[in-house]
Amino acid sequence: MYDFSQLTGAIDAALHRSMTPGWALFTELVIIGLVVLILYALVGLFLVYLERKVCAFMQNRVGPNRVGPYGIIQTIADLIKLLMKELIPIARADKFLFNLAPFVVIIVSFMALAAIPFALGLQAIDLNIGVLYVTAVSSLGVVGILLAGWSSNSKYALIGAMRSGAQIVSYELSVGLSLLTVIVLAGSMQLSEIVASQADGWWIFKGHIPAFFAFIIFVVASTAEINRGPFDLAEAESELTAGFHTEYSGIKFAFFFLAEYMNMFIVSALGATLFLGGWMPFHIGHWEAFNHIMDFIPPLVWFLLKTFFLIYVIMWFKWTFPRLRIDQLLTLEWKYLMPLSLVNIVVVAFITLMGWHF
Amino acid sequence: MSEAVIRDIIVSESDDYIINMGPQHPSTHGVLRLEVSLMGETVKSVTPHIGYIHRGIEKMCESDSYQQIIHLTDRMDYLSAHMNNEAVCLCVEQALQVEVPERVKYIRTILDELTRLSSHQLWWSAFGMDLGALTTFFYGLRDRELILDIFEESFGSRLLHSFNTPGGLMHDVHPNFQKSVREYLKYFRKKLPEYKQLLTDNVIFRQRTEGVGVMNREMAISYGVTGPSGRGSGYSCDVRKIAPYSAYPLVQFEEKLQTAGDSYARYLVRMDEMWESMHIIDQLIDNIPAGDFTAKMKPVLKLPPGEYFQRVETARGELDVYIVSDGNKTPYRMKFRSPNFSNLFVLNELSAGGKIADLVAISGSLDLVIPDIDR
Amino acid sequence: MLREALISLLKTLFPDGQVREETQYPELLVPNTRWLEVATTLRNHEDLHLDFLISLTAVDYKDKFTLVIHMESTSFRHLLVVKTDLNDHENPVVDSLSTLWPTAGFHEREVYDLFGIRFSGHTDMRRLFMEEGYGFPLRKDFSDESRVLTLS
Amino acid sequence: MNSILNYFKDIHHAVSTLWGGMRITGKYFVSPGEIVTHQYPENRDTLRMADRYKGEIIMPHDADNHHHCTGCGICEMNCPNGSIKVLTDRLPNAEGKMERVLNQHIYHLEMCTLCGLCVKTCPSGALAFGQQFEHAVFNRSKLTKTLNQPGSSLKKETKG
Repeated sequence: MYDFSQLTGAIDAALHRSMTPGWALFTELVIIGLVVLILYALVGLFLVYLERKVCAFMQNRVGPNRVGPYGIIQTIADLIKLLMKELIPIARADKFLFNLAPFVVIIVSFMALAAIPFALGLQAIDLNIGVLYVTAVSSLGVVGILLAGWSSNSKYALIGAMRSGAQIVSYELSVGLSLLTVIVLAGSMQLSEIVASQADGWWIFKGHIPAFFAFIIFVVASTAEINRGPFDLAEAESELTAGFHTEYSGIKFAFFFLAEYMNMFIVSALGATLFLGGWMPFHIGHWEAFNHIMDFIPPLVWFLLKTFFLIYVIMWFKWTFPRLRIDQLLTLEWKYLMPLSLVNIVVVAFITLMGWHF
Repeated sequence: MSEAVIRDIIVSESDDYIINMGPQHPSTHGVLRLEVSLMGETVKSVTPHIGYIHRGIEKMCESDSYQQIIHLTDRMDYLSAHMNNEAVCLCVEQALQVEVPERVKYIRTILDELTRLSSHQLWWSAFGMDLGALTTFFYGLRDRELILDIFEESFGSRLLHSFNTPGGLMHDVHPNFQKSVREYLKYFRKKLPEYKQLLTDNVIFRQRTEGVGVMNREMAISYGVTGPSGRGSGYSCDVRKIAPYSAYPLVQFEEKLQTAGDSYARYLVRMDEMWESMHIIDQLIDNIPAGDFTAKMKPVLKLPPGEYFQRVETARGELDVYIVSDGNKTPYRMKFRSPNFSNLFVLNELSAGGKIADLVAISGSLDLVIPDIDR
Repeated sequence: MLREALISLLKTLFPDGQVREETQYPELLVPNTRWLEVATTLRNHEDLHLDFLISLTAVDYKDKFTLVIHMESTSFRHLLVVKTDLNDHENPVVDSLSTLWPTAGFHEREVYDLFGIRFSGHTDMRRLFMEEGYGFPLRKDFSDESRVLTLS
Repeated sequence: MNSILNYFKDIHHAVSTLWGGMRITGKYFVSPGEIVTHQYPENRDTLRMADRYKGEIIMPHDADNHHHCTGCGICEMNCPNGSIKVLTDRLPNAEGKMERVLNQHIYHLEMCTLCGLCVKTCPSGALAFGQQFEHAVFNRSKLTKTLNQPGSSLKKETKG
């Protein structure tokens, strides 16, 4: 299994030889920034295209197929269109906050992307409190949404922002608790450690019942946290026209739009890393031949396969279910997901103590 | 116009938190402005403002001959265009005591039920879309498109086909009309259970509609709410049963009633009515009698002086045509009692106290078509 | 309830009103002063029980207005037409029935908007479509400046 | 105890109904055969509208530029929207008798609601429905058409 840290180590050594350590560190930071930026744009644009294609096939349509072969360049065309669109200044809006909100949302999803382990050693930053860092950063997103809702001086936006504020804050709990289950099983919060601990089997299998429940709660709660699927109350088009980003136009709207898709990618990447073994290939017990074949698929592809499977499930939710009302949404969280995840934590703690997990 | 007048139109003098849903709004299905005064998420009161699509049909009817009125009544409730025309034609035929050939009665009833089916399909797709299930819109319209193809094959246009004319039909149906209708029924009988699986049983949908906008039978009668919306609260108001016309006396069908009176009950009534419509078409499509498609009519129709009243069941309720004639070739006064006009004004009573999301669910379950309100 | 029984009951209940039988549905013509009182008895009388107000409209006979109501009873399924003449053509006023049937309130607002007939005792006597000061379009003597429509 | 039982029962019921809905969209996701999209501008040459399709009103002319319109104006009277204007003039015919001949049959497509009364009431069946439906133009004057082609004349009925 190729270890990317050899590559990064070689680059680091080359840089240190050619320039002073301060400059070397600076160029490394610039390289990482560029790589993550390119990754951000690529994955974001591809996800928008994927969503439109998946939704089209589910609705007996063909989806974008005019711009470029099979419509691949459609999203780039959309981005250029949004870039050229005029940024309509809103009368009596709080100018500074109005322009700050999209950047807050984008930067937050940017920071969360840094901690995701794509392959062995291919990780922008490997904090030993990886999971805590990601949940903490992603909960900042709600600040950007509230800012957008309040500062665009429109009633629809304000109601949309209030709704999504209540929704994201309350679903943080279930997401946190379901991630906690795997941390208790794996024993550490460092993402590369967690992936390493799944070498002999993914946590969803090794942790059997509690891990499976935690996985289900995680998928439901994270769909709610990124304002998608049956929980997209913030921009419920049939009620509030477009919720908190009603008044945004041009590139500012593109930021919100892209950030929503990147949040979806981050959430499914997190789910894949913790529950489905990140870039670990799929091994079944002692079937050496089967495991050997599985190793042929490079770990990066394994990681992307699992993430895009989760993304497909989240899209599947959105295009099938009607929307929940705000009070039903909160009752679902406080009366169903919260008790279940609390019980789940107790069960998994008991199982790890007794050592009954595999 | 003075400042006060403008002020009164746009915002009534109250310091509530008022948002305008409409006239250009995704969930009002037409140009209707709902002035919603809110307290946080809960709706305090809803004041509908109508008139954005008022064309003065009743005034225009006073200067059109009876054949020319047909192209106006098409444009009232465009989803049950055929029933509107049939109401005027039946009223004129009743005034002139003209006996319409059997073939015309059969074809008119089949077209009534096909239009009701296509209207319920569009209602189902728009209702699902209002509540957030965007895929239902495409499934509903995919099946509705095939009905519109049948219409286009026989009458040349899909929705407003002005096919009825006093005395019978404009021209005969297409030779393979019966074959395509039979094929369509076989196709749609396989698709309707999917609607039930996708939306009717869906737990989120039931939570969104059960117990929302409850209307008891007395409120339905006193507000004059007819059609599937009225039948959702147990008020049996089906004109096809009370005063049968065309070929309805020859057909066996039940009037679907629910008693709960909430949005889910109104939803179930319309879903059952889709099955009933197909059942009615089944009984008629195989034995359409031969014969000519119109009775012998003079080119210029002069109704004998007097008043004539005709009741018809459209997809949304009871449409009544009231003609006052003074003997010359244009009616002296023509009044249409449109079902949506009465169905709309119960909205405030139902949605006060609910959430904004409930307001959208209730107005979706009432299935309002705005040109029918303003005429 | 059979047609003859209905007509005889109407004659007994309203001696000062004229009942016509030759029309499609029985018609009752009442003086406009007793309009609300007649409507109340029609609605609450246990044999009549006309609780479904189908439609309320007006007809402009150039020298007078005639207010026409179609009512049906949901229990006995009989239909009755009630009419009254308003001879004052300039600003006719009549009692409002919105207290008996809520739907009557909106029909009356539409009749006010199109004919200019005011209804006393109506809670929200505003026009439905146009703003105040505009003419009353459905009157026979209405002429619109844009001359879109020339009455023959 | 049974409150906990039906707590889990309605979770189970909820999940099964949700899964029922997802099965439908999943089924359509994997069945491209059901796709109903028509690629309109590309399939223009193969697209054939129903032969009774009411696209616009036309006056059919036969091979040697004859039409059937006698200029009587019944269609103009019957049209509810006033979208037909028949201009006629009196010209001596073969036997020298003055006769009404059609000069121009003006048809305003922008006012026509395709109700079909003109086609139905025309005594000589001169009007018919065309299947052309692409009527978009850049200025309104193009929508006012003259139905009878230049140099066309009434088709003489060969008596006997």
